Amino acid sequence: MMLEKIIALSRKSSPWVCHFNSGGCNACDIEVMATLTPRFDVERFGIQLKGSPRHADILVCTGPVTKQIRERLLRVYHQMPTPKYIAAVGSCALSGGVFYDCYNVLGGIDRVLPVDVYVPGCPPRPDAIIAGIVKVLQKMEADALELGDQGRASAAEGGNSRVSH
Amino acid sequence: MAIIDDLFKILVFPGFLFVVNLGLFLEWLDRKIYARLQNRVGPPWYQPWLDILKLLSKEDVIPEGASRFMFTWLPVFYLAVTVTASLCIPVGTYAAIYSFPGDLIVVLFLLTLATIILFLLGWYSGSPFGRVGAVRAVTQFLAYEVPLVAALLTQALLADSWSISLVMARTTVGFPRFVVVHLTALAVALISLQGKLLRVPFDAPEAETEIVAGPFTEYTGRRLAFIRLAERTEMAVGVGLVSDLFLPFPARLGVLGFVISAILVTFVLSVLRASVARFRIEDTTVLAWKYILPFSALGMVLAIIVRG
Amino acid sequence: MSDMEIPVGPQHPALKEPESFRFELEGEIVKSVDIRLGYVHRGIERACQDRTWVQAVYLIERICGICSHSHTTCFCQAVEDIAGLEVPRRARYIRSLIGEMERIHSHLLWLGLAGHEVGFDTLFMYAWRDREVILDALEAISGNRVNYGMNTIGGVRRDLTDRDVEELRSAIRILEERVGYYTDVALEESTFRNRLEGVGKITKQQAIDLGTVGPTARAAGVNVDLRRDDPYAAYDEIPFNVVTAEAGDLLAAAEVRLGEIRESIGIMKYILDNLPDGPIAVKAPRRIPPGEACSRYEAPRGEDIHYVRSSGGDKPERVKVRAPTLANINAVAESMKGVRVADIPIIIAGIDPCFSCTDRMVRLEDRISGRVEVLRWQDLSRRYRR
Amino acid sequence: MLPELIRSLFQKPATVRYPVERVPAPEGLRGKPVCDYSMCIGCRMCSRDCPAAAIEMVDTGERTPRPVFHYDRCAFCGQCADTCPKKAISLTSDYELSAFSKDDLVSLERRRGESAAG
Ligand code: SF4
Ligand code: SF4
Ligand code: SF4
Ligand code: SF4
Ligand code: SF4
Ligand code: SF4
Ligand code: SF4
Ligand code: SF4
Repeated sequence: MMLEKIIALSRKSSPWVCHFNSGGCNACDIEVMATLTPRFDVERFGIQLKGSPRHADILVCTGPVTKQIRERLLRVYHQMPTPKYIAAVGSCALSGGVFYDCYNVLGGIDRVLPVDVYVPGCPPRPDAIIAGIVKVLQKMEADALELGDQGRASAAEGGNSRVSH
Repeated sequence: MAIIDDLFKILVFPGFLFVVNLGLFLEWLDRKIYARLQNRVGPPWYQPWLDILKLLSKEDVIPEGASRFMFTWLPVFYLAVTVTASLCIPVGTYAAIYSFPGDLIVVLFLLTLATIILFLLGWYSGSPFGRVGAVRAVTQFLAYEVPLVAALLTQALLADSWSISLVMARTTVGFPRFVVVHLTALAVALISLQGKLLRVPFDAPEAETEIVAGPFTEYTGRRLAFIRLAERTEMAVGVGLVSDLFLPFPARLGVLGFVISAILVTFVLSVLRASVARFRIEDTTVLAWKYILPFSALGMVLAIIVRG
Repeated sequence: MSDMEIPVGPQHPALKEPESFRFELEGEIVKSVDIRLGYVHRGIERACQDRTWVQAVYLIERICGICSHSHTTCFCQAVEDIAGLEVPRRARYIRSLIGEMERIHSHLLWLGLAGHEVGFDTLFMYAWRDREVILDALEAISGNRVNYGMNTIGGVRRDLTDRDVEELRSAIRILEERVGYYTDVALEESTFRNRLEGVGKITKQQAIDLGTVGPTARAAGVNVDLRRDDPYAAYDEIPFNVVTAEAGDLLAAAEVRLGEIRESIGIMKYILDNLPDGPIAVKAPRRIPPGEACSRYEAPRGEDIHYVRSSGGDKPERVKVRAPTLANINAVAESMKGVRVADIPIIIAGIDPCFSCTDRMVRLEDRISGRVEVLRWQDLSRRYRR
Repeated sequence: MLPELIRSLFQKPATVRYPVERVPAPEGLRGKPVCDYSMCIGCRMCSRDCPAAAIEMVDTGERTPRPVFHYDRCAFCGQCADTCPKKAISLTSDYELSAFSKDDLVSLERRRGESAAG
């Protein structure tokens, strides 16, 4: 249990992020970049943006999945070492957003990969992105402690998640 | 009892645990100063340790196209070499574990070996970025290694010895007399150390925007943790070496003086990192051979003159 | 060292967007480039035909989040042209104001990214910190930091309140001081200059031949600026200078962009001082009468062209977008030959690309034989140049 | 560059303390759209103008259907609020909408409506 606690602590305190634009409009991407800058400075939480998916713990996806990018998205995901998490940022990444019916768009990230946290917005404010990442961290911690679904929900309590009816 | 004592020295202080932790502490210091220089908050103090712990608990991936043997063992060798080098560095007045007349040469040799391992790390990782990074690492190595050696040699000449502890003791004594020579050599040493540690402006071998993470691009989990530890140890060794050889505090204030000097040196390196853009690899070479090398040669000539 | 190929993209730290460049290297020198676009092609032009005129504005806005206002203004102007709507003067001023704010944010973004590409992260941090000032102002006015949604057919959606004007004035004061200072500092930093000078150079003739637009063209001495040459919105009433440089390299491009930030601040001040009263929009009909129009706009990266055709329904019949990065990408391919690996990111970044508007493919259909060909970008540029 | 760096070193960082302290969102932020059902007449205008097809008209047991927002689709453009003839829709300043599941991203009323309908 001690060891698990340490692992959980280290995982949630040192999330390295890899950013993937699967076909978005740039706005989400610049807001993701903006979380690194002095105003929001996510290095406070140990978050670092890594260029190589091999170093990443969280894949931050922005934009709808276009037909052409699908392959690459999968490849990047498979390059990441486990445990790995995905945060979908922006309405496009959630469901296709305004591009929902475009002929070249498959839809949200969850059409291709399992998404852990959804961050709506077009684009979400950097604060909202941070709030989303914090949620991923809660999930990471719960998973490392192997709390199961029940515990995960309670670990997630205190965030802004609504308990479903 | 003697064995336990030796083991303690090697494993705890001033050996393995001490240098590794010093290295991680310096990493935090560096990141924090860097962040503050950029008007941000920066990471909390425990960040480097948790980074390592997290990496240890992650999956290890061996990519296709990488050599399994090399991929597994090189990170370990890398760490082993840098830790061995650290055993020769005296912590202030606290003598090094291995101290002998030519230990400065041995440390330099081990640090060179570390660079060669870095090259192999990249070359056998089966990624084009790794290869470009590896080649760059060696190119750059040719650029800064000579000035670094020259700078240290200047100190050795001044002190008339190749033993780190002797140079340390004598530098302090002779400090006021050779101040010009001394400062020249210090400047050269700091700049080439920055190159040795692959930091901006000399970070072309692992330039993120060009070649992702250079030699380390493909490494994950435990192997990456080893590599990071080795890098931090290398930093501790480099910073420690410069503190011991050039600054007056280690010899006067002992362990405390050593840590103070290490912090000072790190501070200078961080400011340097924050205030410039990266050099192209070609520029690094030109800069080194055109300006830094003559400068360090000048220092050496001066040293011979003052001594003579 | 033997030849090798390095892929840059679609996922690569230098690119914030998925584009794929394949570089064949000889040592550190680039022998050839293969650009592969299309990863973010979403089919917006086609989708516009399924949207009502009202909805299309929001879709057009999301061609790209960085110059969203440029695209919507350009589109709305075209539609207003077809429908014969007279946009109120106040609305035109507000459009120009937001346009200039967008230009400042976009140029600061570029400066930061340029710093980032050459390993000068401090510049990135400072530029983006100061960019927050303009984003805050935009958020206060429009309700969103990016994708402001200010435009609607016939005018703008939100009015400037007195408080907005006050806030803007203080934002301008901060910006003037900080931006002036940092940009000078950045240009004086010799390691940074060293990375820009002589890199990605194109001559004036090349700039014209390759059809470059915006700061890329102006940096090479081509004196074009639609705001002066073909005024839209309120630019016919606003005094400002067109900034040009001669050298054609990235340093010149940086100087041009920084100069433009200063001009934009001047324009903003003029607008705030001379903001006319009146309504902010005229009511647009749900059905736009048949007709077609082409509208041009000087986006932060250069000339943006929208062609719109209506058949009298509540949906556009055809929308065609030629965004600035598409015009500039030939210049990238040109200046990429024979460069060193280290310069790749900054050259790509040099035209301030963002490919979300550029991605497209061309489908040629031979009317007689019925043969269909899909051309990728490099095929196209090969043909085009010959 | 150097003087500026040193100045920053001693300056207070520009970082906000989010999420410990929330930064107040500016007035007029286009956050989560909500509908006041007591004002809505169920005319479907909002649904028709939504560029992202994020509004679904759901039978809630009243005479006319009521709009339900899918926040995973919504582009937060505010067109629905502009369109609504009864000004029943407003955009709140709530922007921290992240959720573990997409089911949480449908306006609550819908789920109530569903359970009411059976
Ligand atoms: S969610 Fe909005 S801002 Fe983000 S990529 Fe999609 S359209 Fe752009
Ligand atoms: S190229 Fe861009 S603007 Fe054109 S249809 Fe594709 S995504 Fe839309
Ligand atoms: S020609 Fe091709 S790109 Fe153009 S509308 Fe038809 S399918 Fe789409
Ligand atoms: S179709 Fe192609 S070549 Fe013709 S104007 Fe458009 S972008 Fe230019
Ligand atoms: S050039 Fe295109 S991608 Fe770039 S900011 Fe403008 S519209 Fe967006
Ligand atoms: S007032 Fe509205 S709901 Fe009534 S008939 Fe007219 S459009 Fe329909
Ligand atoms: S804000 Fe825009 S996207 Fe969201 S529901 Fe309203 S009209 Fe649709
Ligand atoms: S437009 Fe307004 S009144 Fe009509 S359905 Fe929507 S919310 Fe109700």
